[in-house]
Amino acid sequence: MIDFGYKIAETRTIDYEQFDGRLLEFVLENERSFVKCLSCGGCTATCSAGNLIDFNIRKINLFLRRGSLEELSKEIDKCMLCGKCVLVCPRDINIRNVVMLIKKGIVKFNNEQISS
Amino acid sequence: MNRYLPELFTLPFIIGTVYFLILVITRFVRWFLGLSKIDKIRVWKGLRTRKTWQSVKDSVREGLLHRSIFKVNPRLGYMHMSLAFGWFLLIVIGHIETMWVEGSVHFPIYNSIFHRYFYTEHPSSFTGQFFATLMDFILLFVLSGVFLAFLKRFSSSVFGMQRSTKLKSGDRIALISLWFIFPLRFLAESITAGYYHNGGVVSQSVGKLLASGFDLEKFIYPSWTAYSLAIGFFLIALPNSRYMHIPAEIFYIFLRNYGVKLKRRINSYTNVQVFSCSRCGICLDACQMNVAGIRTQSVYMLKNIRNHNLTDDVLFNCLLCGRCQQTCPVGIELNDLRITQRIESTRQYNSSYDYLREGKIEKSKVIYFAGCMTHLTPGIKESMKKIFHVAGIQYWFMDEEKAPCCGRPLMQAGQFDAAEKLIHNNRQKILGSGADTLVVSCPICYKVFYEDYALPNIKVVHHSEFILDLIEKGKIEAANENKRMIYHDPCELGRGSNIYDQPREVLRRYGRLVPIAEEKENSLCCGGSLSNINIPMEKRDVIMNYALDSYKEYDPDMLVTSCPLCKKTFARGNKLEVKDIAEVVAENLSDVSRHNDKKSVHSSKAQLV
Amino acid sequence: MKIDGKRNVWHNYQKEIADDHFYYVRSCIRQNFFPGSEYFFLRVMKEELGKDVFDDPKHTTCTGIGYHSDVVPFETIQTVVARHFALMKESGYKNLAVSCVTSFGIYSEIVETWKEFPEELEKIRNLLRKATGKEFDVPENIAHTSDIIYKFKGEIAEKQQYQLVNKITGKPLQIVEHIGCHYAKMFPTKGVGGAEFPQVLAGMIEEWGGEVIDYPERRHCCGFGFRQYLVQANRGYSLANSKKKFESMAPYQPDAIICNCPGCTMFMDKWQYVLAETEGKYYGAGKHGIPVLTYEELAGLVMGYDPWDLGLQMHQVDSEPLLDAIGIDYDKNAKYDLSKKISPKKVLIKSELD
Amino acid sequence: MKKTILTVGGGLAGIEASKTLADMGYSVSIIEKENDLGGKVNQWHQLFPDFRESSDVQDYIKQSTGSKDIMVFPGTEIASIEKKDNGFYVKSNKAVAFDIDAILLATGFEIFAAERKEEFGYGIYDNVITSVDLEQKFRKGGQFYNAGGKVPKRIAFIHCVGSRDAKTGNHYCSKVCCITGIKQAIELAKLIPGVEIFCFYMDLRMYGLEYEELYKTAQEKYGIQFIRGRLSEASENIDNSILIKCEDTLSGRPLKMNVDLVVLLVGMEAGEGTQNAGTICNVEFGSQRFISCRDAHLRRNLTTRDGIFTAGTCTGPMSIPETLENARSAALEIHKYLSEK
Repeated sequence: MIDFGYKIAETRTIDYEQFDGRLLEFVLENERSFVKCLSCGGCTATCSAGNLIDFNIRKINLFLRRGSLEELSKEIDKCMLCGKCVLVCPRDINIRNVVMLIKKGIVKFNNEQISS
Repeated sequence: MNRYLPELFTLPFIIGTVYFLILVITRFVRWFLGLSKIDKIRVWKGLRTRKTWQSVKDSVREGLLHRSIFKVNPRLGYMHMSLAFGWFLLIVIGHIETMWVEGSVHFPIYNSIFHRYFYTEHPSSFTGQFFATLMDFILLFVLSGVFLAFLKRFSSSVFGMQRSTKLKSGDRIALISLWFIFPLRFLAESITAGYYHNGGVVSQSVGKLLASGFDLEKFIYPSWTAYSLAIGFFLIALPNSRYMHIPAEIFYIFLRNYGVKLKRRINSYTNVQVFSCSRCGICLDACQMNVAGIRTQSVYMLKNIRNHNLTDDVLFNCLLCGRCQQTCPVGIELNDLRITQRIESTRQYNSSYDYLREGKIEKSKVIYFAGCMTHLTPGIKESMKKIFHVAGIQYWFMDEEKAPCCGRPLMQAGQFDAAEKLIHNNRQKILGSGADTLVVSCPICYKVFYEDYALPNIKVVHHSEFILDLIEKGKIEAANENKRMIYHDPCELGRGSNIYDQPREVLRRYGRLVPIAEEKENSLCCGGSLSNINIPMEKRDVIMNYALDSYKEYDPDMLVTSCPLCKKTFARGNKLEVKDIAEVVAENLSDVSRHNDKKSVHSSKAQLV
Repeated sequence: MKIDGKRNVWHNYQKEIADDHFYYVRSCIRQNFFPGSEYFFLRVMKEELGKDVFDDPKHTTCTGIGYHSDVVPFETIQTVVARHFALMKESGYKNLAVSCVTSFGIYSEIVETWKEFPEELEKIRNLLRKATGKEFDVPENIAHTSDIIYKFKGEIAEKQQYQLVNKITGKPLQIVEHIGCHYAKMFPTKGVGGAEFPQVLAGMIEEWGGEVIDYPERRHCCGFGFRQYLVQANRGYSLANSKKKFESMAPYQPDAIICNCPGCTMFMDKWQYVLAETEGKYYGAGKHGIPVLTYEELAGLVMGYDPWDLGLQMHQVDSEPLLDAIGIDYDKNAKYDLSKKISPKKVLIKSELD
Repeated sequence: MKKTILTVGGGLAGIEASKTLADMGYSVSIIEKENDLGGKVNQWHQLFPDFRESSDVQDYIKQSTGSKDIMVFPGTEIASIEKKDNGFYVKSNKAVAFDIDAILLATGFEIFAAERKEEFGYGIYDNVITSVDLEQKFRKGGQFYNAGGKVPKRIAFIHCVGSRDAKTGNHYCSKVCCITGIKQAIELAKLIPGVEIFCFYMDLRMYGLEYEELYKTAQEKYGIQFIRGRLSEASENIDNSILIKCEDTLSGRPLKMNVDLVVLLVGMEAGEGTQNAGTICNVEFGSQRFISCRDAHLRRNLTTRDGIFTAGTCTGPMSIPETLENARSAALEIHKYLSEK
């Protein structure tokens, strides 16, 4: 292999064919209400953590739906579970359960990966 | 026949007893050894104090007489008492009778258990007659309990209960053998009485009746064998059945009285509590989630823990309103047990609040912490500002712009380590302000502030307490509107923090407080509780509507609460006017303060440090 | 794929291409890297088709690469282009034949700008006058050299010696065409067949017996991107773009890639080498790449020109697999023989043999 | 003598207005350029938001034309118009002319020709179809296959094709496509168990009652997913499936996905029929080529010319109920005009 002094750039494109849907499936199986998200951003606007730092439930939904697990696990840790989001959600999504399930799913799939 | 050698038929009983004793004692020992060092010392030191005597008293009261169940449900209480206390009497008085007959205390235990089989002479003396008849009536007393238990199994409505607990196989063996023990004893005693013309009034007359139809001699031995078998089966099944709750509860009473405490992890004390559950089902009826068709009540959770099949769906689907704990006859710490389980279940979950900064700290004697939820009910926030202003109190509105959550929602979800990080951040700010009073509007925050924050020399008060204090000190004036008000006790403030009277004291000055059945310890949950992670919103609505409909029956002019979450939840129901206590107070304040001269100024401007 | 649907689209984008008397402007990249293409174009136009093409030694680069790399301002490039138009006027030509897609884009962009903003045209007239004292007219017809080959594809077919057919299987060769972003993406009406389903190369390939591969990343840029290539730190982006195309076309097992634009030809060709060297990835059969040719080289091959006269030895990826597939008779050893003289067309040799 | 009205166009609007006028005692002639009455509704399968069969509406229309006061002239178009006394003299392309008191233009809309969005490959890629094609597939019934004879596993709906798009010259919203897409997505989800359906949208405009609920049902019950992003280009893969590219605008990243079928939700355009009839009648058109209303709020059915009225989608996109209401209101406007004359 020759070093030409540059490396091929990684794509930013979300390739849906490479999508790892396990966590999404796990979350939706246990908290179906999350499919109703409209991406309105109400949760983020009221979010206690979101007012202190870039933290965004809508983005979490997207990470989950596009299979970006690494970003997701970094992001989800910021939630304080205060529950304001649940009170403002126009679609009555049980967001706190979504957060707990994502945390659970991350532990579950990480453990599975380690054991396999 | 050497009467000191056991008859063959007593063997099931003997084996059962020995097996039972070995198992139960082993379990007690293991539970004791499983306690933390401090707890062991507590027990050791407590042994020779009045606590032991108290425990014995409590054991009799709860283990035999079932006083707590009596209080909640007399019929159910009678059932438990007749079985437990009746059986206890049968053993004790049977033993006394045997001692009297023997004139000695040295005889094998089975002699007293199977007394009528071994002592067949007709009791000639009055004392003999008395014992026989007394034993007959005690047996009848027990049988009445068996009958009730039988009824309850097939129709719990007899007890005015909505539902009964479900059984697994170990329970079924124990239950069936328990049902059979006393009828079989009665049968054996009647047959024996019929044949030997002995026994008490009841058994003798039944025996005579039987003697007219059967050759009783053939049945004596089999009937006593059957009785012995029933006891044997019961005792063997007991440690692996729900009836383990009987010894466990007694052990629990002792430990509790010695001051053993639940930790934030599963240990033998949690096990003792789990095994102490008698599955009476009282918690089922106390739980409001019934109306939403949810079956995750404490009794099920405890059963799942014992069977090692507790799922997160059951564990997290609970409002932690504390209504079950309030009514539990055994006094199991159901909320804390559930939280302990949640801690275990979420132990591997990660959290990171590196982004928390110390932020702005203001010097002030009084801190106001509105809480996350209060920011969604600005009416409360504004009312508090007005009250502070009129009362002329300088304060620092700690979370006016942004502040981390108090940490309690995380704790309710079992994530204590995560909560600790938030607590640390808030605590630094509170201590840094040099305040002596922390006023909190949200009962959820309130509880964590006084329980877990370790704020020395700082008085944590809920705004209802604070307002009462202001009124009593004459800093603000109340104005009675003579409206019919219902006060809704927030779970975290009422059952959670024992603050029932202060808000009522305040409200009495503003209107007529309608007394209702569902108040104080019996208060309802609004359904909005943050502790329930699983429940879907539409089921929360069912619970909320159930509470609102109950209140509507009293036809109040308004519903007053002192929790932003309760207010927000009830407002969604749109059936009654809902106000926070602070709003009721603030609405009746004229903005021109009597303390005008003091010039109350919001400290964030005046005393910026 | 519904070919009729494609034909409908093509039908909507047919441009007017002059018939004769072209003022020819050269391509910087082509004349350096694929000189055979230029040689072929001029030779065929003049000798085989008998057209008048003026290859003016006085013209310069269009400065398009500098312009797209932000080193040449718009006024400057407009003036350079205006000078070319002035030279064209001086030599009496009205039809411009542009041999580079970048230049073609530049000429189109500038002429369109002048249409939309006449004041800009006046400004440039003044600038050119001040700088050189020259006057110019806007060309009557601007065609890319591929447009011209497309126009005469039938005439070329008449002189065809080889069909674009696999000699062994008898099946049409599977060919990827790449027209280059600046050919029609800026002004779809200025390209034959438009921007979405361009016909210019597809028309040649089909006319000469091959089949066009319509692969998913057909529209994608080759990766040149000017700044992306010229700044070394950005070269990874350039490479990634080409790779995306190769990955997408590989399942169709193309026999060759035909490019419209000299820059694209270069990057499609050379990046295959870089990908092989850095990632060990080969997109052709065995340890071969996919041969990359200009349309003139392809035309030359089907007309029977010697591959080495067409300059195929200048390519990074060996063209031999394609030559073998077509069944072209060529001298393997002459590939790098510098003493070799340009040979007459095979057809002549054949006729001599006859 | 009965006053007479000429209705141009025998679609929903024309027929409903004519029926209402006939009921009020007028004599109505309907000319329709096609051989069948009913217009576009004949092509639909089920109607949003309640999945009612479109044949219900067709039956209703058929019954409406039974009145003796309605004369129908199929295969007829208007050729010229002259003012005559208080009314008009209208010649048609056939050997029939009309002496009438008022004209009602109910020339309807045309479906956007999806070929015009070249980059979507309609008419070129086998598995790119329009919502209208899909309705026809539904009407045929039976097992659902794509062009490759495969039961689709993943389907993409593309919203706003030919609407809200300066590139096609149509700046307006066609109103009904969003809800049509959701209706069709649900129909497909019912038809193909386990199918993955994605809707690519710019905005979702659920303007009608029950529409938002249907949107929610689509998400909740049928798992239909919505990606905010406009299709940039579609290409065909070697296996006939379609590679689509868009930006997932909410995550701000490009997204590509292979689907077995692409459904383009095509919008409404003022068609040639409306252009011709309107031009012959010399009425004014709006910037989007629909016929202008005299007053967009108060006189929706009046054109800029006295005696010439409009009903239905020749003035802009409408749903079926809106069309019917608009037609009835046109009948009242005509009645008012003729009674005052």
